[in-house]
Amino acid sequence: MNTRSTHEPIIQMRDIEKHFGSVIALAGVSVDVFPGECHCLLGDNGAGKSTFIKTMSGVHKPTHGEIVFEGKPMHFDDPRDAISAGIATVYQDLAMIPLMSVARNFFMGNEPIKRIAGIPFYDKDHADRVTMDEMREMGINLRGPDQAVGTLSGGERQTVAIARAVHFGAKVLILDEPTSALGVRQTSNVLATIDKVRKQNIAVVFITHNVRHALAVGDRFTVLNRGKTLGTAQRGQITPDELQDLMAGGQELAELEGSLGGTV
Amino acid sequence: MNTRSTHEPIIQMRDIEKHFGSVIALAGVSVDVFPGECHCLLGDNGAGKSTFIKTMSGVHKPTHGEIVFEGKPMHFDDPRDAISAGIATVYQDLAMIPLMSVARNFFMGNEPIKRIAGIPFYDKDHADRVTMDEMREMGINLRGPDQAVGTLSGGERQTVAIARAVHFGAKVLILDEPTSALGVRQTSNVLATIDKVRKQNIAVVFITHNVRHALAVGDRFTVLNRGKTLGTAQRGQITPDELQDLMAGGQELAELEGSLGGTV
Amino acid sequence: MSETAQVTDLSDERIKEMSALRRALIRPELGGMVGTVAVFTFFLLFAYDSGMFNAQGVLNWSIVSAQFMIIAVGACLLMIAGEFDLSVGSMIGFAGMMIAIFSVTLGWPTWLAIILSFAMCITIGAINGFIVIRTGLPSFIVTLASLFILRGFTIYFPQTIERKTIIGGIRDVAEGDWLAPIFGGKIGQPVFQWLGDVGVIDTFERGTRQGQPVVDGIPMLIVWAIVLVIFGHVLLTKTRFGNWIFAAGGDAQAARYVGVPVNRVKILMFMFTAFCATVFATCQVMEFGSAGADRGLLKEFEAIIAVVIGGALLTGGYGSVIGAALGALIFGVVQQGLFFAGVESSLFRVFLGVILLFAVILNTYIRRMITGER
Amino acid sequence: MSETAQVTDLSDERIKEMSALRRALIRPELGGMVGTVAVFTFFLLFAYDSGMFNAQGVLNWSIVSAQFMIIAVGACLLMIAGEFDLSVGSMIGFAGMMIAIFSVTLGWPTWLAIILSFAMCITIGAINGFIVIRTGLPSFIVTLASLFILRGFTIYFPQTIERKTIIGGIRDVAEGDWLAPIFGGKIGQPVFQWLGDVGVIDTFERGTRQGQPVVDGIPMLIVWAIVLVIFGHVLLTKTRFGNWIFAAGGDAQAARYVGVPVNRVKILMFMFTAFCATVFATCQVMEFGSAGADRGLLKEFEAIIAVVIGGALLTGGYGSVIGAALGALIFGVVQQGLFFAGVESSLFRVFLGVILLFAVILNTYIRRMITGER
Amino acid sequence: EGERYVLVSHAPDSDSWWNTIKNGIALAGEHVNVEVEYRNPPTGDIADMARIIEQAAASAPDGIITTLADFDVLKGPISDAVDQGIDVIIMNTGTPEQAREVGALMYVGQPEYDAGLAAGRRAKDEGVTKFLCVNHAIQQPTVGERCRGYADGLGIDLGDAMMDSGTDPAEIKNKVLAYLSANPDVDGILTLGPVSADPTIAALKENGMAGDIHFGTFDLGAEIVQAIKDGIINWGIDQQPFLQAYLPVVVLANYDRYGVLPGNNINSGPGFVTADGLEKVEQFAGEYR
Ligand SMILES: Nc1ncnc2c1ncn2[C@@H]1O[C@H](COP(=O)(O)OP(=O)(O)OP(=O)(O)O)[C@@H](O)[C@H]1O
Ligand SMILES: Nc1ncnc2c1ncn2[C@@H]1O[C@H](COP(=O)(O)OP(=O)(O)OP(=O)(O)O)[C@@H](O)[C@H]1O
Ligand SMILES: [Mg+2]
Ligand SMILES: [Mg+2]
Repeated sequence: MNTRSTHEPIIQMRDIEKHFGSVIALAGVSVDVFPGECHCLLGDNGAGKSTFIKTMSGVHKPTHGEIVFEGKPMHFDDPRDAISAGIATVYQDLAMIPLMSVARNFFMGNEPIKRIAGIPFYDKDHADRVTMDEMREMGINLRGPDQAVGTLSGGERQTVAIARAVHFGAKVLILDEPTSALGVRQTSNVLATIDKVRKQNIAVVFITHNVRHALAVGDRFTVLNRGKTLGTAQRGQITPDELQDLMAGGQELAELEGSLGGTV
Repeated sequence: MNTRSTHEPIIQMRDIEKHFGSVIALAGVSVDVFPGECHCLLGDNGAGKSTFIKTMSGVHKPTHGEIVFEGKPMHFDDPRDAISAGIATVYQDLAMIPLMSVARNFFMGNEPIKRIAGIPFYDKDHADRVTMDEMREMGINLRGPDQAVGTLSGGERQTVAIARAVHFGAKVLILDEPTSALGVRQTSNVLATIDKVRKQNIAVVFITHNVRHALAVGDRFTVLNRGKTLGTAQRGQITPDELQDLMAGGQELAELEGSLGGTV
Repeated sequence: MSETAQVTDLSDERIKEMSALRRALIRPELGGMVGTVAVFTFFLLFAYDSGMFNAQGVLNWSIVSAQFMIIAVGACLLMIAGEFDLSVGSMIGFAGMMIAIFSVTLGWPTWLAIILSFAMCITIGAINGFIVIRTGLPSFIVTLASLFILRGFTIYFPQTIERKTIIGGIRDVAEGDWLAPIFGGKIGQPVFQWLGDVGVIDTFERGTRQGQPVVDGIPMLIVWAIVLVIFGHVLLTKTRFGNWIFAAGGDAQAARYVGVPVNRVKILMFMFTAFCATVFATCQVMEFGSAGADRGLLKEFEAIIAVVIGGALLTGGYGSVIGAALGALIFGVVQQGLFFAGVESSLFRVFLGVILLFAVILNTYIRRMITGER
Repeated sequence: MSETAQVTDLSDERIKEMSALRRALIRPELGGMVGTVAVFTFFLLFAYDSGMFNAQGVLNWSIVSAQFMIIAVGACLLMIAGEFDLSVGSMIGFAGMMIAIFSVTLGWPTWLAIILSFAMCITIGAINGFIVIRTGLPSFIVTLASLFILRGFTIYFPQTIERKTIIGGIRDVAEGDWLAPIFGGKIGQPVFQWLGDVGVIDTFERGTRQGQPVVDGIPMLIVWAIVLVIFGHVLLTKTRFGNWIFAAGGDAQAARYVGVPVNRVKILMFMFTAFCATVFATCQVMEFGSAGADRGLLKEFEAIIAVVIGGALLTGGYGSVIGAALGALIFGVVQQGLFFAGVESSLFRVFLGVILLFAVILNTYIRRMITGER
Repeated sequence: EGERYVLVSHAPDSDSWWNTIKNGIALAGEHVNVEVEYRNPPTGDIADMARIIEQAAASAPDGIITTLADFDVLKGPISDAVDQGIDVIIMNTGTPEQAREVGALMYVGQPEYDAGLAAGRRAKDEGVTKFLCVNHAIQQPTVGERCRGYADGLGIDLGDAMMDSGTDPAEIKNKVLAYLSANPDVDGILTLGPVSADPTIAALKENGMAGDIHFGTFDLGAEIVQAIKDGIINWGIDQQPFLQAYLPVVVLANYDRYGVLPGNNINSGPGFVTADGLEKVEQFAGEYR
């Protein structure tokens, strides 16, 4: 798998800084992401993971630093730009609109168009058909394409969101803590999906708190801490415990391990 | 630790059923909780964990079944009843009110009273002092008791919520997925807190998806599946893998392990 | 994979299946439909021979309903997009007054006056939207402010310029204008003449128009209402932009993240609402020939009520233009029908309140069934 | 543990420290205070010698502000509890009319009429609250329905019973009643007589009351306003119940889970709002001796505006009674001050809209600084 | 026997002056044994009123009695009704000429502007030089005409003398107080009906100008009558709404039954009610006066 890293990186984040008023959320972070690899972004709460990927996907403009996409410097003014460049993102909670149907959610922002008398209409038949197919492929059997997303479980929603991103030909798929609210079965489902996506030569950026989830699918691991990167490690170059230590900062964990039996 | 289980259970849930309209969320679940033990409730999304603990804490009335608290059958009409009986609950997301100050949140529903001319006033000094002390004890250094909860991080909020429950002399402390959104450091914090609380002979009911978190602090483990219990295991009687299997249902996981390297 | 699929299947088994009939019935418009049927049944029983259902009577409540529909379409789309506009009523007064001032006081051609008023009002709508978007304030507050500001100017301008709060004579200056008939004219006169001749419709018995049918055409107001309802319905359900409207109201942040231009959608909807209000005002001014400072009072509430009776969710993300149109129809029929039925007019408000309450309760129930909301 | 504490300390280092002065200044009422200062500065500059700031002038705008304050206190607490009430205006009309019907038409003692009206209105408030709680509908819709229903009855009752919509003569029947002066009387007459005698206050120079001071007492209306503001402020900030009000509005579900009786809090706040509206109505009826069906029109908006100018959050969970009182003061001073300053009176609405807009923007900024909201 | 007449007014629901009208038609209906109905636009929107006239015409009554609050707006619907064979009488607002133009049988009422003009002329004779007109219905164009007429009668410019007072009595009272204190040279007040007159009386009592300042008002009510008696109000202009309601019904009934019709319009006002001979007025103020 590591052979992929020898390719040209699809996206390079160079020395990204992001300030919110007086809060310094990112203090110079550089990360390269390669096609076909799953790049895990780890770090504690407030480390700046979400902020980092939001600059990557055009939600935030970096205060300082450069984004190079497929070799060319890019300036994303809003998420649409990033999406049309091929960067799809599944956000922490805000993936779906509960009151809307699955099909409409699936195609939200990328609605298929059918021209009747030159007027562009929403192609409902196509949208419904594609949605049903894609969902079945992901293992979700909908009652119908008109079923509201509000009736799906959390894992099902994450799966829909990932399926959507892949379907629209993303070259980079960013997932912000897709597994944090999920049960074992649904987590496996999401991890398996990531694995599948990666094999289609798509770059995956996977944010998680869970070292084991990261190790299950990750090719490379970047740990963020308080707005700075602690470096990137290749798969196989790092043990779970080292990664855990890197995320938490050593001593403290040792202290806890004593009383809790080392199984955190 | 297991010796504690020989005591009388502080709360017995007997054959609890709960229906929401046509949805059967719980189909007869029985669980005993003993003082001073950490009872872990595990299960997949939608298994009914939240519903189960909500019947325990008076939010839902069971459709069928009995709750025996300290040997006497109880009927909780609303959360106030359960709280005054000594059952404190920290809910999945809804622990705190962001716009209110930490001190007011801490004492919400249990405001200290100071009588001036017979009129009961909110004792702000006392509330502020206690809050600052308790927070310092938990390792959270507030800017002041008037700091809004909205400015705290997720882990800090969970900690405040737990501290609050313990402070008000809960006999049973219920935690619904307190660690799911937390980073390693904050997770350790919460687990350490659970450990501390348990040692004060308080019964802790700890809901989680994460087998490792459960094993770190749990004394007994109950797995829910599709509204039914799959039985309760003592600490030491079950390995992590068995527990994982129990939660997910065996075959499927095996299938995934092949491709993902067994680290889920 | 089949394994997982099976699991999800099981998951559905925990929920009772819905019959096909029930599923076909349960649509956002259901509440509006039920209400419409109920209202018509009621008045057919209690006001059948009062003239409510002769040609003239039908035209009467149709016009009133059409008026409500015009503003309800705008309010509905805006509400689905997650905002609402309390300044609709003031905008109606303002637009009419501007047309009057431009065309009568300043003596400009009517078409220019109309176009300028449209431009001004749509701009004001855009400003409303822009302030809402930029400050993040609730639209309730922002448009409440414009309610007062616009009404203030609507009284101030004519009073300073003309020393009265009503400006008449617009019909005279609009004589021969090419744009005015699109708002104030009628269509279908030959058909109605024929209907009158064969006796289906009563004819005038005396005066200059003796022999002509009492209803001599369909006012453009009704045409505008129908056109706007169809446009709104198609836009909402059949286009990409319609999907964006739902998305913007359902969860603006989520929509923004997948690339929906939420700000643009919301501002456009504010502009469309202003457009609808201006259509209303222009039709009124062209039909009646005068603009008054009190025009449009409380129309913002009437629009919101019609939309809510029609099944839209006040907080956005859910609703239907057809439903809103039915809500407007119910509103208009009840308002005029009570007159036909001879009910004391002050009780109209009581009826309105009660209908509103029942309609939203029914709609909430229907919506929960559709969306599986809890 | 010390380790963890240090970590949190570090976390705070990522945020700039606030100076003590700045922290002391930043309170929910700040916007209201700034506004009050601005408004008074403005009028001191432009209307100083118009009589706005002599005894009579001060009383003048104080009474108007006091009226707004009475309803603003209720609206403020209700808004903080997460709901709002559009039926306040109709409730004012209804309460006054009930007092008139009971005391004049039915001839019951005035105290009984007042008490009965209070009981009825508070019950209606409770019903509003109950419907909101039970159906989960937005209070906007529910109270919009009661706005119409109450206004309808306020017109219908007197019209059917008395054949008129203004019922007068209440002052005569209230003569000698023990309860009426608590709403319609004045206090402090001796003090003002003395102030007049020593020349601090002007005395009448002509007419029937020559020699009496131009201001001869403080109307009970102002006393009620002050009492209600103090009561509301103490209740909100100094009692357990006040904490529950914040909690209910901040996040009803979270509050419910920790045992706050959210439903009771909300219903009580609806009842308190109704109480305030009835106080307003009773004072008005007792002062003017008549009840009209159009009383209280648009007062619901004015209450909401005062509260919002005062810094409360429309969506609940945040606000201050002192702020609302300042908002009412600003509202009253601007309204009256424009007359003193000789500004065309129809421009008042324009000013109101502009002030509202600026006030909320300022308040939003202040709130973000206080709560660290993003 | 049993003819049906509909009276359509332009007043919002709560306008108390129209109670006299309602009572007037009700009494006339009893007297001549016809069915009478009263209709009005709930918010006073004249465009809505046009719809109500159309609605009334659709219900095919024997006659319609209506105001001409805005000639432009109402011309169409009224002449349609006339052409349809419904007899129409114009009451209250409008002018005899306009009534003729829409084809009405006759006009019963008091043209607003003319009434204001008469009031202004009389006030001028009584020494008014600068005035305040308290308008509680600024958004309703018709009543404002009274202020314009009054100003023209006085021969001075209306300027900012017309006050947008709103309908809240305390606000009206205090606005009047504020205006008078900011403009001490005002020596005449005109109020446009009980809604603005009652609080203005209270205001004048409070600032001691009661009886001192010239005070005229339109329309009567219990408080106004009392104030005329007390010498606070110089005169009230009584347009005798009772007649405006009662007479058209009687005229229509007799026209329908016997084909008789008065040869002229009836000016029910302006009549100036002063302190002399107030008992009847006092007894029935607000109900039949
Ligand atoms: N819009 C914003 N305005 C101000 N501060 C912000 C904003 N967004 C994020 N921050 C701050 O930036 C820092 C990094 O936040 P971020 O959400 O990126 O962390 P994270 O690593 O995603 O944490 P988590 O694991 O909890 O999701 C935090 O201190 C946060 O408070
Ligand atoms: N108020 C409700 N009305 C209807 N159905 C409900 C309600 N609350 C829960 N359910 C249903 O009951 C089932 C159990 O839900 P519950 O929230 O208890 O699961 P959980 O084990 O807590 O899941 P998670 O791990 O995702 O929190 C689900 O199918 C859910 O859809
Ligand atoms: Mg994050
Ligand atoms: Mg749960």
